[in-house]
Amino acid sequence: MLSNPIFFAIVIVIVLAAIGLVFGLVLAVANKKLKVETNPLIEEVEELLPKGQCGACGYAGCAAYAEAVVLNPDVAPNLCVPGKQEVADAVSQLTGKTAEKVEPHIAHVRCAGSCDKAKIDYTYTGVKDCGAANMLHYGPKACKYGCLGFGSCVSACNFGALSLGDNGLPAVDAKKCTGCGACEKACPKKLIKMQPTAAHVKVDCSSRDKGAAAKKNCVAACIGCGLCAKNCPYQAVRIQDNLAFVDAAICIEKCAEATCVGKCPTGAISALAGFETEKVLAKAN
Amino acid sequence: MKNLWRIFSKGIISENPILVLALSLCPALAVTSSVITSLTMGLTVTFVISLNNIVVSLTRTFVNPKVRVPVYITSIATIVTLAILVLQAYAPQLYKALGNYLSLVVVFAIILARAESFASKNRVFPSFLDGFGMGCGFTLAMVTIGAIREFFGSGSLLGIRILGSWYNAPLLFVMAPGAFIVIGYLVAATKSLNKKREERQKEREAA
Amino acid sequence: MLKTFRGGVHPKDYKSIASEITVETMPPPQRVVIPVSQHIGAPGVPTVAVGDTVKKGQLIARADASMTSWVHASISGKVADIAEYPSSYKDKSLAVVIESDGLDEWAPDIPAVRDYESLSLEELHKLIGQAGLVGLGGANFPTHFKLTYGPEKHIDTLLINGSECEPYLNADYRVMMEETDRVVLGAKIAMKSLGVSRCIVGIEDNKPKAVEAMKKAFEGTGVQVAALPTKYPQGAERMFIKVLTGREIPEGKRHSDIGVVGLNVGSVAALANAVEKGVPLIERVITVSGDAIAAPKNLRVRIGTSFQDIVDYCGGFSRTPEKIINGGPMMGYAVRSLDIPVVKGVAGILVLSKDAVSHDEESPCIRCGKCVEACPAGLVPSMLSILSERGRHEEARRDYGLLNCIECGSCAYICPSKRRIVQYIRYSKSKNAGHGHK
Amino acid sequence: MTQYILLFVSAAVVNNFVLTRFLGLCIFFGVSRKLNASIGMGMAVTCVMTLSSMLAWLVYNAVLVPLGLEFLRTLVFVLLIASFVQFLEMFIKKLAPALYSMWGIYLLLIATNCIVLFVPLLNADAGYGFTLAGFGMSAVNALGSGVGFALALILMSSIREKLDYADVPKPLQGMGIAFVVAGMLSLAFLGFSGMISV
Amino acid sequence: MSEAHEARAEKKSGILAIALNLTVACIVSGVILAVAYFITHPVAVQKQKEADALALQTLVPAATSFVPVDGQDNMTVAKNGDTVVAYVVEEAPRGYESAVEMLVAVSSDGKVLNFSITSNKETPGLGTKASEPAFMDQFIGKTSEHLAVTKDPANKEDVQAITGATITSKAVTKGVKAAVDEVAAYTGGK
Amino acid sequence: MEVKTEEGIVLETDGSTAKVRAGRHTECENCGACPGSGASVLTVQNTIDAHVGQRVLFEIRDEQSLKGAFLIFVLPLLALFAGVWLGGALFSALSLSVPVGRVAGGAVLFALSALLVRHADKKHCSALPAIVKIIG
Amino acid sequence: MSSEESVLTVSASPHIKSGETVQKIMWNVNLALAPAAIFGMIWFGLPAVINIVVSIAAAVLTEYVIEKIRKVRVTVRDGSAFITGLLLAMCLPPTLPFYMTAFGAVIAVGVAKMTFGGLGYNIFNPAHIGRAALMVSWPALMTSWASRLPSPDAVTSATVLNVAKHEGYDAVISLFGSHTALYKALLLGTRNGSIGETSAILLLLGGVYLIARGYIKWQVPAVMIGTVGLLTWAFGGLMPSGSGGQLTGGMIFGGGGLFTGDPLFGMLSGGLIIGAFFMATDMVTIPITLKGQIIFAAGCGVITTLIRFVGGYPEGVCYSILLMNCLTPLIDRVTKPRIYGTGRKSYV
Ligand SMILES: Cc1cc2nc3c(=O)[nH]c(=O)nc-3n(C[C@H](O)[C@H](O)[C@H](O)COP(=O)(O)O)c2cc1C
Ligand SMILES: Cc1cc2nc3c(=O)[nH]c(=O)nc-3n(C[C@H](O)[C@H](O)[C@H](O)COP(=O)(O)O)c2cc1C
Ligand SMILES: Cc1cc2nc3c(=O)[nH]c(=O)nc-3n(C[C@H](O)[C@H](O)[C@H](O)COP(=O)(O)O)c2cc1C
Ligand SMILES: Cc1cc2nc3c(=O)[nH]c(=O)nc-3n(C[C@H](O)[C@H](O)[C@H](O)CO)c2cc1C
Ligand code: SF4
Ligand code: SF4
Ligand code: SF4
Ligand code: SF4
Ligand code: FES
Repeated sequence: MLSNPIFFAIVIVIVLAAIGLVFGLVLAVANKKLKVETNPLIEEVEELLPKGQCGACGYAGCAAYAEAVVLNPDVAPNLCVPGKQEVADAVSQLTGKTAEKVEPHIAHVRCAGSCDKAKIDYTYTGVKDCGAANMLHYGPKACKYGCLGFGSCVSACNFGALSLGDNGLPAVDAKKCTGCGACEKACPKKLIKMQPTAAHVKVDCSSRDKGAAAKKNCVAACIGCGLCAKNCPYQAVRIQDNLAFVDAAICIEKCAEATCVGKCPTGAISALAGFETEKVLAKAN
Repeated sequence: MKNLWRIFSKGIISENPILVLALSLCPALAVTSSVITSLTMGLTVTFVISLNNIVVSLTRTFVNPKVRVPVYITSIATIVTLAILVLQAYAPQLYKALGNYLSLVVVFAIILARAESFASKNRVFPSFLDGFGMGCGFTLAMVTIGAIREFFGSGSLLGIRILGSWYNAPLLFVMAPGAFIVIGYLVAATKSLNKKREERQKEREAA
Repeated sequence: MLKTFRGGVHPKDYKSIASEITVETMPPPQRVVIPVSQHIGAPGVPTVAVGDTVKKGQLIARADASMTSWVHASISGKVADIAEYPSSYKDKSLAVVIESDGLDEWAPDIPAVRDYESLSLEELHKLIGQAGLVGLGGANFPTHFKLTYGPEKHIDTLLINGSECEPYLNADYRVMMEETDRVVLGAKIAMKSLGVSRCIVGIEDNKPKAVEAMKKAFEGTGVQVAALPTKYPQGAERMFIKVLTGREIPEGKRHSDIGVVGLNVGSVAALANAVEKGVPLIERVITVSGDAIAAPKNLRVRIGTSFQDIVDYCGGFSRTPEKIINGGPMMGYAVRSLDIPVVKGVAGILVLSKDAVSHDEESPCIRCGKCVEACPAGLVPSMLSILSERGRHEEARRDYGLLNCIECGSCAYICPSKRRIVQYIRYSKSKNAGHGHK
Repeated sequence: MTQYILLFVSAAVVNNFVLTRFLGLCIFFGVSRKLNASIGMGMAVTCVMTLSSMLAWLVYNAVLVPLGLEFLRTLVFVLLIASFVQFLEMFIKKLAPALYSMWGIYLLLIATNCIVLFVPLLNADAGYGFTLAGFGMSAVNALGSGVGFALALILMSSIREKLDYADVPKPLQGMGIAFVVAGMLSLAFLGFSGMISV
Repeated sequence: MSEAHEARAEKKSGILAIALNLTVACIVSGVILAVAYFITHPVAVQKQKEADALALQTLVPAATSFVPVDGQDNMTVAKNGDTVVAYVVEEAPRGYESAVEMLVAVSSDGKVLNFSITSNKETPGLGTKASEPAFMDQFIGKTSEHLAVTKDPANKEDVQAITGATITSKAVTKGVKAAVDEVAAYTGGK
Repeated sequence: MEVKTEEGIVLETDGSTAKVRAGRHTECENCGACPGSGASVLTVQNTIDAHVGQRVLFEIRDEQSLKGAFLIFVLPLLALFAGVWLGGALFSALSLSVPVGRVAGGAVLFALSALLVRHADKKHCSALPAIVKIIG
Repeated sequence: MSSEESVLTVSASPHIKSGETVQKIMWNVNLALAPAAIFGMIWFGLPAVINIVVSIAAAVLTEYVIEKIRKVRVTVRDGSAFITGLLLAMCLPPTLPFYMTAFGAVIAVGVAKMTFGGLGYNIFNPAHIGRAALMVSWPALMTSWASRLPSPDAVTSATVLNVAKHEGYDAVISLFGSHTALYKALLLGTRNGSIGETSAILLLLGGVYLIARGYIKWQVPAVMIGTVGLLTWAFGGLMPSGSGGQLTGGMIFGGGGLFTGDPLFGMLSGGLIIGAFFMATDMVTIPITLKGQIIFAAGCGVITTLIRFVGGYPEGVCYSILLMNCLTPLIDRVTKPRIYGTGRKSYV
């Protein structure tokens, strides 16, 4: 009976149609009862994000931020630091929010106490982790504010922007650093800080010890003498707890000569590489 | 143009379905003990995924989103059955070697995933390219695995003895454990390859 | 034989270096640096000012919170400075510096000898509270707090800890041998203060002479003297109590919650002095030992004497010291300089050359299980160290009992891979700060 | 009875689905990172596999075979399974909403997975007839396969949890090492080879 | 991209409409498959027949026709004209992994003429050696009594086991022996 | 008992419960099998009044949930097999039709187990994951 | 200079450590294996010597090369790769071609150990992974043995267990002449088998040394061997020889019926002794608590016996240990120690 081709074809079609109908019904009912429609915007936003999963936005990962920024009207669209302005703009556009400006940042290690400059108080043998070493009398360096050099920050960076130099201090690769701040959180001394990439000068020290003590502990220390502050025509430098702080905003806005740099007796304040070459030299010429 | 190339090429290395996404692994292990079966399976999948992407892309405006998935499954299953019928008729030996694993093509996550995430949102030609690229990546991975396993495990390629009779082949490679281990190292190799590529690309962008 | 506790290790004890040397009283130093806080709990506030003249035994810092302990001048002289000074535990702490006037005079308010039995409970508690007693066993817990539990705690047993399980140290041993009567008297006072009739003195059986001496001294008092199997950390309160009473201190609780109070023998002796003679805690017995000290000694030293003075008194170094340890080798702290004072909790100073300390590099855990076997707290130290290494501190606390570690060091001692387990654990604990026991 | 037991052991251990037949690997590698999740997943797979095989057996033997439409089985099975799983989901949601909220998600994951499709195909190939015994064999085969899958999944995840602490070379971390471990599991399971040949 | 989203979001439909959507898909699929089946099925059947015939022919080259034996559904008679050249018997003894499917050609006087293994899942390089001439040739001409496996190299009468694959050797030998015995029973019974 | 804390985003609120999307399902991120991304939406207790779009931490009790998985996936299956066996044995002892007994036994026990699951679920309601903290 | 000298060392407590080191443990295990290995070399001659040397060299070299490539500390001096190489060779037939042995050693160290990060991280016993890989790769050669049986003209070049499995217990007895002769051969090692597994007495000697030094727990070998003995005695008499029920030649372990098996034969033959003392005790791959280890050992015993009774292989020690290795993390989970002062258990 089934050898009749036409008949056979009809059987096939009928069987499949029946099956399709039955399953279609089940599925349709299920669909009504089960599905949670998700907002397709979320995926689109996620596509935009750089997928660094660094957590700079304060969320568990890029996907979490995408979700939050779409669903929650209070979440700002410019939280993704690695994404810079472009991403912020794109996200604002998609979500219909207005983006504040994103100031690009870069990590700055506020310590120049390399092996040859900083005094060592004791020999440390133990777990090679800054946090753990910090618990034993704040680590082997005489300066208790200085970098311990075990590189906890290096392992915290998701972008491979940090490396431990031969001098025992971490070096930031400006090309790779996104300013996400993960290293800042990892450092037990809190001596890494995020700085606007446009900043001109930086203080390479975190010591709050009094001048004499600081100098005894490390020849590269900021001794809080205030020469830089006195010599800054724009009042951008301020001394607090025996340590110089530079207000990057004032510098960026006003300064083109960085007089402070030359005045520091210990060299604790220095110009950023780019600045030195382009601006100072331009001025000199 | 560049865009189209990107759509096609991502499936080959950077999003290789087997070695990177780790999807549709079963055939990657089960039928790769020789190059010829790997190739057949690879081509079948390429055929199915390309055709299905076309079908999905063509029908994307008619299909109710609520039955999207079942309809795609129906489409895939139809194409697979077609492929099976053809193989059965014209290459019964190969069909026998691939066995039920051919039927499993229906549930390969990669096919459904491409339909869902690409073809259902894009025009026909890009969809075809996407599917074709993924298929090529799949085939490439399959053939690589098959070649390694066949070469070391039997001393031959495509059934042709390459290594002389002095080669006392370790069966490990053609057996299940060897398959897993070979793929494990291939996955690692692809990963470091991809990483190097990415880094190079980043450097180029930075420069 | 008593049933022993789970775990523990048997390090070589090195006691013979100094155990049979009788306690020598070190002359009062020229200058003492007395931290105002030598106990856990809120720090005391100085009651003297720079330039004041003080006498031995005079109160120089106090605080009235229940968990704090008063601090007294240990020599007579002039207050030279009140400022932050390096200390042995913390980086720096507030201390009163006294320059000696060479007279070593007692403060006038030190009363004459008293009979403790005639004192009412309130009087007794008041006396104890003012004597600046801090546990000499190392935990720096204010003793008066332990001795003044109210009846709601249902304290039924007093345990006196003479185990001294740390290698090298003999301070408690010497006290038991030389101040036997003080210990007996102190025990009686403590029993009265607590209102208990059951008291057990536990001593490790590697000190048979002390066991003998104490047994004899306590004869007829109803106080038992028990020889405990020698095993580190026998002296740790939790283990000590478990062995002697069979009770376990539940997680997050203290000994008092199971009706037991434990006191170190030295603390008991000091208690006797404080109540009977009215002298506050201004000196203690310490052991100075190790292979790099010229003359190992057991010394009675004033609180606030610097490590440097003590080392000098013992003839300086006989060879280059590699590590100087405040306390025993298992739980003591390596110091970064000798410019720190002896405080109430310092039981010994060890001067060790590089031959005496471990140097091995750490290597990955080989899962040998020795640490698990050794851990008296029932933890899996290998996992704690690995989790800490991987930054998974939260997990260590939640699933692996991190906070139950007593930091005894048995695990790190026994580990063939020389893993620095205790340091890892401490680091994890610091990362879990703020998470007390649930 | 004996043949059921042998079939069960064979499917679960000797010819373990994952380790010797390479099935369900996507889930095997995807969901074996945490032990608890994989135990739940193992149970879900076992349940879905057994029930859907029973259904597939019915449809195959009652509809497809009599009509000579065996070649449609792939299409029919896959639709059958997909909709059955959907139905199951609804059913569980109605029956036990709290439990559904905890474990419901796993069901969808399984719906289109090759291991669930393979068992009905295998049963069809084995030609267990349209009899109660045939039904029994199909069901036991599916049950054994599910248990075997769960077993492999549980072993794998307990090992992978441990691997979190190992110093695996960077490129091998994640999927790479998971494959190598699977290879060794499979090597170990060869110990059962030749024990039962079904 | 987003226009597609909108299009989909707009489509609100009842249960029946959704179900119909799938039904239509199934019907289309059914039509396609029906057509494909009609084209390919005869080819497949044809190929299968040819393959079967080829297998028989290779096994018994001398035969010109093969006739199924009534009542003995695993047996075929190979004839050259009218003379019976051989009986070909299908066997499937259990090997190391699973059944080893084979065809055995037996002469009417109960001697093994030839055999072939049509399908097996034995271990490559071990069990699969059973389909190599070195092993197969041993069987030719053997009668039922010498169809036993030996591991003794001195024993020239019986079948030498494949090293490392005794189980497969035994299975194959058992299959051949069963075929010979069946043929004997069949011819003897006639 | 193990308590595991997970992070998620509130999608919908409904009285004292809320639908929360758990962090990108790490358990199955590699598998493309699950269609769409609505798969890991959980219903949780919302006693602290979290709003849509907020990120929350919620606690899942692991062991409890394994028991739950057993209840819904394994128990009915076991009941089914046991029912088939018992039904067969019972009917053959009563010299009734064994196949009928098997089918009936399976059906009956399966239904019973479903009831049991339903009952157990009530208890589990309190074991619904609970939002413990709003974090943004 | 003098100021340099006065810098003290600071580290966390404890400041003293036990004298035990990984190196010492590992080399002592090598030492304990030495007698049996040397016996093997003498008894089987040159091929055995070559295999042992090649295996050790390949194992150590593999570790060295991989560590060099990864630029991590070279740890070959710790002796663990040496153990792996030695143990692997000791579990191989003496006649195995040396390049196969090298292949096995490379898999053992390269795949089973270094892939996981080296000593301490591997999940499976490397030597056994090596052996199992060889077993699948060249099963024929891995199951053919030198003719060192008491009657050299007995053609079956097989181990006693092989003979028992295929031809039955009685065939074994008749091969050796008497029960006493059999036991003597099993104890002394004057029989056929893998290079290092034959001499029970020398292996026991090494094992006792390790127990005395505290490197292994006596409970592990005792439970594993005991389980095999018990099961062999109880059920050995019910297990027909021949594989897949195709051959008959009496029972594998003698007797006929419950409680008639020959436990001594079961305990002394095959690789049980070496496995129980040296491989089921590899701390890296077994549970960490004693309770866990006892469960592990019992499991090994059960699986060994099961494979011997009904498996495709005559010997099951290697696979039983690998299979239990799979379970180690789970066993660890259920044998957690109780935390002092709580009812809770810490995870493992
Ligand atoms: C690991 C460890 C070892 C200890 N060893 C001793 C000891 O040997 N002797 C002792 O008196 N206290 C020892 N202690 C301190 C006791 O736990 C407890 O604090 C002390 O006995 C209480 O007495 P106290 O307050 O009078 O010092 C140890 C503590 C720990 C954690
Ligand atoms: C991975 C593996 C696959 C095997 N495959 C087969 C096989 O296909 N056929 C077979 O007879 N024996 C096979 N064996 C070997 C059997 O287990 C058994 O040892 C062998 O049949 C005994 O033969 P012999 O006595 O010649 O050594 C295999 C062994 C292993 C390890
Ligand atoms: C070939 C060979 C090499 C050895 N290499 C070392 C080594 O590098 N380090 C080591 O500690 N022991 C090594 N040993 C072992 C030691 O000589 C000694 O036996 C071991 O440390 C045990 O010492 P103990 O018995 O005093 O504990 C080696 C032994 C042999 C046979
Ligand atoms: C008691 C003991 C037994 C060992 N047994 C083995 C073994 O069976 N196989 C092996 O490869 N290594 C063994 N080793 C060495 C080492 O632990 C092993 O290589 C690690 O598994 C590698 O990480 C053993 C070591 C010791 C201390
Ligand atoms: S900057 Fe901070 S984290 Fe980095 S090495 Fe220095 S102390 Fe460590
Ligand atoms: S260096 Fe610090 S701020 Fe820069 S990317 Fe790395 S972790 Fe982020
Ligand atoms: S230090 Fe802590 S973990 Fe180590 S043995 Fe002591 S209690 Fe256990
Ligand atoms: S003692 Fe050391 S090596 Fe042994 S298990 Fe503990 S941490 Fe690991
Ligand atoms: S589970 Fe088999 S292909 Fe994905």
